Amino acid sequence: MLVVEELTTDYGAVRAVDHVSLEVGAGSITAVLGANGAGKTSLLRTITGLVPATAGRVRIDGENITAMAVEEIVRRGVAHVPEGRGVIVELTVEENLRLGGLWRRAEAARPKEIYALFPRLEERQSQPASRLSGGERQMLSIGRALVARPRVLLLDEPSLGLAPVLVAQIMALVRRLADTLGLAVLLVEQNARSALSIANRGIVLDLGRVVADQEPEALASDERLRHAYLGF
Amino acid sequence: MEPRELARGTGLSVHEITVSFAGITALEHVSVDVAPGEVLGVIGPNGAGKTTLFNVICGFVAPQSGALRWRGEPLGRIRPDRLAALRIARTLQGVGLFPHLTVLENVTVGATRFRRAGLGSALLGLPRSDRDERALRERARAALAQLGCENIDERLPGTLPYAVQKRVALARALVCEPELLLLDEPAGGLDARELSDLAKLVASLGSSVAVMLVEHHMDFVTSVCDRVVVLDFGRVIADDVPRAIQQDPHVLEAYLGRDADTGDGLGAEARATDARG
Amino acid sequence: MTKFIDLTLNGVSTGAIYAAVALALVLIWRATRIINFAQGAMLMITTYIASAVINSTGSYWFGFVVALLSGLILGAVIERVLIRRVESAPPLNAVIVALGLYTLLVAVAGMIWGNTPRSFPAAFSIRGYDIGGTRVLFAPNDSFIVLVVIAVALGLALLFRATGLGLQMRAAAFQPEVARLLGVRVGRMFTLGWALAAMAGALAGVLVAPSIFLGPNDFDPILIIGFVAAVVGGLDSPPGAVIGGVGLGLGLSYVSGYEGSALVPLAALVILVFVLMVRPSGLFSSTQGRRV
Amino acid sequence: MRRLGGSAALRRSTLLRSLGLVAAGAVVLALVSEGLGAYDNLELATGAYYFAVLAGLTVLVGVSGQISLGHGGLMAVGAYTVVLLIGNEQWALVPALAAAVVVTSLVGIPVGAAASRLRGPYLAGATLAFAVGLPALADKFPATFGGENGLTINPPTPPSFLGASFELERWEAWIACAGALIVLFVLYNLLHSGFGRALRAVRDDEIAASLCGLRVGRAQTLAFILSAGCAGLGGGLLAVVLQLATPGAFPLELSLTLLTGVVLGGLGSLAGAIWGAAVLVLLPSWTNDLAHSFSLSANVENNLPFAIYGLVLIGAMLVWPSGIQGGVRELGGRLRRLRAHRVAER
Repeated sequence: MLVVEELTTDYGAVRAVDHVSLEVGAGSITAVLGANGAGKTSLLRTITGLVPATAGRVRIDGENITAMAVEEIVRRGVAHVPEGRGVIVELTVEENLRLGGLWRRAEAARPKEIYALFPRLEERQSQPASRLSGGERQMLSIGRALVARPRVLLLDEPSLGLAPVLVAQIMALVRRLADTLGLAVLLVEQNARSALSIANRGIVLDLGRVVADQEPEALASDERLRHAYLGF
Repeated sequence: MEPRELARGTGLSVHEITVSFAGITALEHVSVDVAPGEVLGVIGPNGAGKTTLFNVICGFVAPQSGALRWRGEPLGRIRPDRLAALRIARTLQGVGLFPHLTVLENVTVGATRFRRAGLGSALLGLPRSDRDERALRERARAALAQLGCENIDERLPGTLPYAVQKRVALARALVCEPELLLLDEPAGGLDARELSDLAKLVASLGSSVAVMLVEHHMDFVTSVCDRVVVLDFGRVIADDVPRAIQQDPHVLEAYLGRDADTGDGLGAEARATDARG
Repeated sequence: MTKFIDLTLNGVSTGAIYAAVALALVLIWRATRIINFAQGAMLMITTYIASAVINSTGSYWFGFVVALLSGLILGAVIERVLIRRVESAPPLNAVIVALGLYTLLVAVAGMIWGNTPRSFPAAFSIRGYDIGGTRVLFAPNDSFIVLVVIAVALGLALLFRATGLGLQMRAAAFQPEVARLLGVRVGRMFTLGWALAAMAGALAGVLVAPSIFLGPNDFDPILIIGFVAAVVGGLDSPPGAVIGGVGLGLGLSYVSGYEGSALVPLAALVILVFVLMVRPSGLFSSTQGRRV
Repeated sequence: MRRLGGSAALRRSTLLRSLGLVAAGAVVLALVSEGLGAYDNLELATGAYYFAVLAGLTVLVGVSGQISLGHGGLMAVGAYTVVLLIGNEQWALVPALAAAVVVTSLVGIPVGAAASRLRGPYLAGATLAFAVGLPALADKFPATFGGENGLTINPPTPPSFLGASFELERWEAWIACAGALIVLFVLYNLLHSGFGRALRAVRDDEIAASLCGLRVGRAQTLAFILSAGCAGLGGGLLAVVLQLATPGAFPLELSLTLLTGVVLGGLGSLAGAIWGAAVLVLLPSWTNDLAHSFSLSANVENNLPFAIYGLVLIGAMLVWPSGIQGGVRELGGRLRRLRAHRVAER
């Protein structure tokens, strides 16, 4: 589904992503872990075209999307939930949701379908998103990403600033989405333990390079990796 | 229970605070005390009122009822810009540094309460103003050194790693020599190594500083806090030492999640590691 | 009493024009967070174009349509060619570019059409209605002005509130990057915002031209009041622009009628300061202060 | 050793630096003025009073982060104060200019206090209305302010010790330059003090600034008052140089031109204000000369200067997004890197 080959990104003289290769298949979750500044967010931003790649390729179902404009990449079925959630606080909850699927026109999911996943949002559908709590905003931004019925979901630190009970719920939901909708999920997380608990594969980045690419169990049992990068 | 008795006289005492916005109650009869030398964690689900509590203490939000006492004196109408003089400092969620000021300038702004020279001597460039400036900069350098942030005086915050920015923000709060330090999600966005550094730092603050921190990172809260207050729907549902909090059924229900105790193999294993360490 | 009625009616029709100008400014503010100081010069150009078309074809309505279309094109071209290059620069840069554009367009108009003002025809009669034997200061053409502005305001409200296109335009203005991640073609939304705004401006130009004379600088006072109206109403709010425009039209009509036209600018200042002291972001703005 | 001690003292003392800057400026300006004819000395005087206004405005807009489209109105306050005091009350030049600063600063208090509640375009709108509304007072009270025609005063007389042949225009340039240097002195000190830093902190993040103990509204109001005082001095100098104050001398265009000057020169720096003043003085006469060097029809010839002016504004903003001073700084940086590169290659 999503194939990243030797992707490299530079910010001026700084190399943020350094020849990263990975694959995420339909219905599977790949967790991207690593310390701050390891290049996790840059990797996602390069995949969606927010930052230009210096070298390498990104392909969706075989189609090379590397040099495309963000809007075009999104229209190939990639949904990116950015760090800090990117809820547009001036719009209402329902408007945020509708916005997610406008380019899909009739094929977009109805808000009702999203409310079925997140009943909390339905109660607040006509309120401006600025009134939502952090957890509700996270639900809204994930829900909004699903409206366009994407095939690839990129999640940037969904657990940031959330209560443990919510983190567990969100992780469980992501797993369920991958299983039921066949989404290919690339999950960037600081919270390695939660991320690995739902992932099919774990990748550890350091200074933009892949230093480990293994099954979650193997990663979690590697004393050296855990100590150096994962923090548990 | 000992620290709570102490708090009455010397630390911060929040008494029966109620806040509502547009008919929605954000805090309901909330009482919290924190004593010098104590590290108090405030946890709770998103939207439980933790940040509102901070905003009440800082004067950004006026409570409908209730009272605050600080060092034994009642705090009347609080103005944010007078907190530093009362020796109360707060860090903001994220970083909250001034993006176009250098690191040294950022921290020097935090030392504003030590400024003695007036506008007149600044406009005339009098030596008095220069001396004052040098003194403030010395304080700022000392605060940066205390946090291990040397040789970045002239850098802009945006050019530094996130964790270093958070340290600078902490230095800016500490430079006014606070007796109450309010930390809003200090661990947010930090990785494992940075977290353990931060924990050491908080532990080293000493017996004269009361610390109140809002945080979601439970491992961090458990390791640095002497006591934890749990808010849910604007009410205090628990107030106890961390170990007791983790077993409190209400807290498990509202915040930690029931699964936290059983969990899958991975989580259980991780907790076992924590216990060993 | 007749004077009061006359002033009220006059206030409504001039207020409708202020509202149209304010709508143009609000549209651009909503689309790209820029105050378009070139708006006055843009609508001056389109009105000159209309004048040229009317003179050569003899058809008012043909000129009217051409004005609107040329506004649409002018707005889109200006956004594509100039504004796009300063969108990521500090906000004041766009202000200066707009001021430069204003100077340039005024000069170009002077070069082509000369600096001597000329008259511009009205769509309908400008002889006031005869009500019970007295002639009031409100003519069929004023009815036309008010109706057109109401129609445009309603159309825009509908566009923004009820259509996906309007939603995309708002999202692009508030958070361009997030909007792009949701598949919104942000660049097109900006262009469209400028095009629509310039069209609303062009409309205001042809509506107001009969009651003033058409010259390179003759629209400036209306632009200033239109800007004040937009600020009074709250720059994010099209209904606010209309209410601000009509309110200001009425207020200034009374001041001008009872106290003399010299005090009009001062009165505008007083009204603005009064409103902003009570509501610092205008009457109908929904944006709120930063959360801690 | 002595030189080292001297530079250390310079580094430590803001006063020494600002006085040195003023002394150097005075010498340069006196020499320049000596070499100029009457017309060019008037241009120099114009540049000097523009600098006084632009320097205050650049502190307001670039350092404290507020915007003003009303500084032309504040200049009018200073100009009318000077003309009324000199013309009606027979005040001497210096006290009249000082009074212009005081009166304009006083006007700046309520305006600044109101401004500190407003942000961005709302502040722009309010100050714009101020610039448009204020001149109407001159029409409302023609007995005091002379209505449309305004008021006039006699030209200042050069003191006798300068010699009988000392030109009036040169004397006017000296007066205006003296005013500009005072502004330079005060604002240089301000920008290098803790107060300057406080203004930048407030501009960057009001909430964080208040938590650091800064009174946000008061800092913003003070910045406004200071820049109003500078505008008042600039307006007063304008009245002295032109010997008149009329509503027509302070149209909205003036306020917009001032804003253009600070942005084009480079926001937030006094050097930028110098560039800005130079542009405001030189650009119109250059465009005029250029336009009149072709033989064109009257319509085109009369409007061409404005067309060029507009094009230059647009072009400059596209080429130097951070103003001329920003461009100069970038160029300096590039040269330094180039030199370092050469040294490294050797």
